[in-house]
Amino acid sequence: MIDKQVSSPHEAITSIHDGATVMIGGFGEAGSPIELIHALVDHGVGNLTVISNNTGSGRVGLAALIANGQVRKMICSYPRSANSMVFPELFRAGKIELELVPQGTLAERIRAGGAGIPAFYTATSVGTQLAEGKESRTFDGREYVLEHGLRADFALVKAEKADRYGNLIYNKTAGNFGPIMCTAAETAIVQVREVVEVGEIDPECVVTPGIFVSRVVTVASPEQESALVAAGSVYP
Amino acid sequence: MIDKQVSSPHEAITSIHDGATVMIGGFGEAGSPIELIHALVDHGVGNLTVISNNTGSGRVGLAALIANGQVRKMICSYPRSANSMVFPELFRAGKIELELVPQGTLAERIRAGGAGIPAFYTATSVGTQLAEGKESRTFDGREYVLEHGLRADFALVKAEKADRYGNLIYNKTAGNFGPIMCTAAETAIVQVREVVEVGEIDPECVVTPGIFVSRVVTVASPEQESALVAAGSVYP
Amino acid sequence: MSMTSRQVTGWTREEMAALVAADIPDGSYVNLGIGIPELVAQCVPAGVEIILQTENGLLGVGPEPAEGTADLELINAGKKPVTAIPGAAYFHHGDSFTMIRGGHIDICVLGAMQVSRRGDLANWSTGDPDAIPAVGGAMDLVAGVRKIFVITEHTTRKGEPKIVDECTYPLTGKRVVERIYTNLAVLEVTEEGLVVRKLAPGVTFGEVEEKTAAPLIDGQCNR
Amino acid sequence: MSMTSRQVTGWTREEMAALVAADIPDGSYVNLGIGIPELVAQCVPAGVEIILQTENGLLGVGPEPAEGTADLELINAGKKPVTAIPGAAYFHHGDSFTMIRGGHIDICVLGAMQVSRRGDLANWSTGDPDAIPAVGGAMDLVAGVRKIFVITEHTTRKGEPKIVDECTYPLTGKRVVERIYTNLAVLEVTEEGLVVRKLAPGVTFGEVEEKTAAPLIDGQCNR
Repeated sequence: MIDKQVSSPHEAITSIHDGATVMIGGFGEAGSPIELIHALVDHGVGNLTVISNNTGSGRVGLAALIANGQVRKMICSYPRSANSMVFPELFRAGKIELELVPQGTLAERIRAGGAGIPAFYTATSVGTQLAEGKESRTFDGREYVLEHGLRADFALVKAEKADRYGNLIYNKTAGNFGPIMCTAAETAIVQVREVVEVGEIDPECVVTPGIFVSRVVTVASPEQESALVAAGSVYP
Repeated sequence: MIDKQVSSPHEAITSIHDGATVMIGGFGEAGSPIELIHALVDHGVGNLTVISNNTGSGRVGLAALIANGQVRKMICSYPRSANSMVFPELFRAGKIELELVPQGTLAERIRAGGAGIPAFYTATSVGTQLAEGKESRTFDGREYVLEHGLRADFALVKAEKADRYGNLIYNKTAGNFGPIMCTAAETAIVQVREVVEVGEIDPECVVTPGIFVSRVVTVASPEQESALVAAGSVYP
Repeated sequence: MSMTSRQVTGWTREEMAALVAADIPDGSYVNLGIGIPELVAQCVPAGVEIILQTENGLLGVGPEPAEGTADLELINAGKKPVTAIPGAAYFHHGDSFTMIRGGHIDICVLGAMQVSRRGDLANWSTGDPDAIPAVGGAMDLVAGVRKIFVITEHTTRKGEPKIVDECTYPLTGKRVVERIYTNLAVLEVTEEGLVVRKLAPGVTFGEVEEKTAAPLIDGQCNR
Repeated sequence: MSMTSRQVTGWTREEMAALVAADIPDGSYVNLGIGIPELVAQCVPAGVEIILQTENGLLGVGPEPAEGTADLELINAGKKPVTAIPGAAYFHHGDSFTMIRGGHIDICVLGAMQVSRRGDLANWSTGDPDAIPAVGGAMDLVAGVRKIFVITEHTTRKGEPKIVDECTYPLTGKRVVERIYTNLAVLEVTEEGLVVRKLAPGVTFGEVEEKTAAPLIDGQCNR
C-alpha cells in the first residue's frame, strides 16, 4: 500500500544532505513551510543552495536557516522585505551568495525543470542588468534571453490537505510556488494541515497529483511567521 | 458588467476569418467542441490551419470541417484513428498539409505559446525523423531539439461549466488540450453544458481562469461524435 | 502678487489614481503595483467592472478585508491581506506568470523611479552598491503586460525630475511605458517623444517642462 | 520423434503481461501503451499498489467500466472507456506531459515493431510512403519515462525477427529500451549487448537466437 506519510517534520527532512539544493515554497509567510524549515535548522546540514522567492523575516523560518549559516547561496526574486535583516546583513558582509531572478523567470525556470525542459527563451529582463552575460536571440523581430530550467534535490512545501498518495490541495494564495516546486525536486516534502482519506479530495480539484510528492507530514496548527516575528522569537 | 456569453455557436464563431489558425480541443471525441465545429462548417471560411490532436472520425465534427475543404493544414500528433477516413484520403491525394508533432511537444508548444515563450528545448524526438532539420543542442551531456511556441487566432474548446467571467471547469479526461489552448489563442471560444452564477465555481477548483476566455456559449446537450458516426451521419 | 516661483502641487494621489482608473476600459484585466498604484482599485467608476490580478496567485482581488477578518494566506503581491471577489480564481506561480508573460493582462499600473522619453522604466534598483537588489515581478510585468501605465509624483522629494532623457538607474524594461500619470500632468510616450495630454488644474505646460529632464510636446486633448 | 523444427509458442500474452507486472515495484507510477501492454494492469500481484497514468489526463486509471456504465469523457490513451480509482487526479495535457517528460513516471510498457540490440525502439511508423504518419505520445514517453519496458511477440506474424541489429523502421527513440518481454524470453539491454535473462518453458537459448536478428548473451537468472 502506498502511504507517503511520515510521523514528524524531523523524519521528513532527515535525508537532506550537506550541499543539497532545496526549493522552499512560500510568498512571504504565505505558504512557507515553517515547521519543515525549523526541522532543517535542527538537522544542521550546511552549504545549502536555497531557491525561494524571499529570504524570510525576523529570526524564524527561512531567516533562521540563513542566520544559522546553513545557506551558501540564495536563488530568489525579492531578498529584502519588511522585517528582513538576516539576509541583508550576511549579503553585505559577503557571507552569502545571491542569484537574483525575476519572479516570473524564477517560476518558469522551476516549471521547466519539472517538465524536462533544460532551457527556454523569455522576453523578461531583456535590455536590463539581469540579462547581462546571457545569450539572447531574436524571434519574430523581438529579442529574448535564454534561461535554464531549475531542479532541486529537495522541495519543502506547505499545502492544506493531502491523502496517502500525496495528492495535494492548497489554501488561497498560499499555493504560490508550491505546486511547481513539487514537480522540480527529486524529493518533494510537504507539510499539510490535514491528511484525509483517499477519495476525499475531488479528482477534478487536485492541484498537485501525488506523483510529484514523496513525503507528507501533518502539522495541524502551523506557527504563523509574522506572529513569531512580532513576538521577537528567535529559532532555535 | 462583464458577460462573455453569446447566444449561439454561430454567433460565437462568426469572427473566424479565411486563413485563420484555429486550435480545436479534444482527444478523440472527448472534449471535442462538436457544435462549435459544425457552426464553423456552416460559416464556410477556408484556408484554415487547424491545431488539434486528431483529425476527427466519420463525416461529422472535425472530419466534416476537413471534408468540406476548409482546412489547408493540420498540426497534430495522431491524424489516423478508428473511423478516420476523411483526412487520410485528402492527405494521400496531396490536398491537405500535415505537420506531425509528438503529443507532448504539441502540448508544450501550445503551453509555451500561451506563456510568452517563443522557443524551448526538449529531448522528445531526438534521434528520430521528426528531429530532422531542427536545431539541436546539448545541455549537461544530453541532446535536445529546439521547438517553437504555437499561438492561434482562435481556440474552440468544450468545457463543463462556466460563469459569466469565463472561468471554466472541465469533465474528467475531456479537459485534455482545452485549458492550454485557451491560453494560446487570441480569442478562445468555449461551449459549455451549463453557465452558472458567478461564485458558484469554487475558486480553488477553477481550471481555466476567465482571463483566458473570450466567449462562452451554452450547449446543454452536445451531440456525441461516436453515436453520430455509428449512425452514419454526415454533416451538414 | 509675488513674482517668485509659486508652489505647484497639482493633483492629489487620489486624483491621479482616478485619472488612471478613468482610462481603464470596462472589462479589463489589470495588475496594480505596490504603493500609489493600489489606490486605483478604489477609483473605478460605478458601472465599470475590472478584474484585478495579483502575481502571487489570485485573479479577482477584492477590497481590503474588514477589521479583524484578515487571512494571512490571502494576500497581494505587496504581502498585504486582501479579499477575493465572487468569481475569483486561485492558481500557482507558473500559471500566474503565464497570464503576465503571455500577454493576457491588459494593463499594469506601476510606480517609477525614472521614466525616459522613450518609455524606458527604472523602478527596481537605485544601483547603490550597498543596496540589496530585489526585482520581484516588475521585469515580467513590463515585458508581458499589454499596456504599462506609470503613476508617480512628477519629481523626487528633493525636487529632481523623474521623467528624464535617459534613465540613470538600472532599467526594469526598455520602451515599455505607454502613459505617465503624475501630480502635474498626464503624458503619453509616442514615437515622436513625450506628449503632454493633460495638465493638472492651474499648472502650465511651461511649469511641467521645467520639472522634466526631457523634451515635451504640447498635445493637450480638449476634454 | 520428428526431427523437423518444432513449433515454439512459449508464453501467452497474459503470461508475458504477468512477467512485466512482477517486475514493477510496489508504489510505481506506470504508463501502459495501447495493445498488449494494457494487459499488465490486470496482472498486478495482490498486495502491490501501482498507479497508472494515461497521457490524456488521468493519474489513477481503474479497471474497465462495468457493462453499460462507460463514460465517453473518461477514456484512456487508446480512447477506450476506463474508470478512475479513489485518489485519482485529472489534469490537462500540459501537466500530463510534465509528468511524462519531466521524468516522473517510473515505468512505461510499450509495444514494438522493432527493438535494436542497443535499445533503439521503432513503434510508430513502418516508413511506408502511403501510410498516414501518426506518432501520438510515443516519442515523449521514451524520452521522458525512467524505464522503458517493451512487450511484444518475438517475431512478426510472418516470422520475421522484431529484435534486430539496427532498426529498419523509423525510430521512436534511441537507446531507450531497458527490457524486452516476448513470448519466448525476457531480454535486458546492457552495455555489453542483449542479455537473455529468462526463457519461456520448453524454449531453448538456441531457439531464441534463431528468431533474433542480433547477437544474444546467455545470462539467465536462477529464479
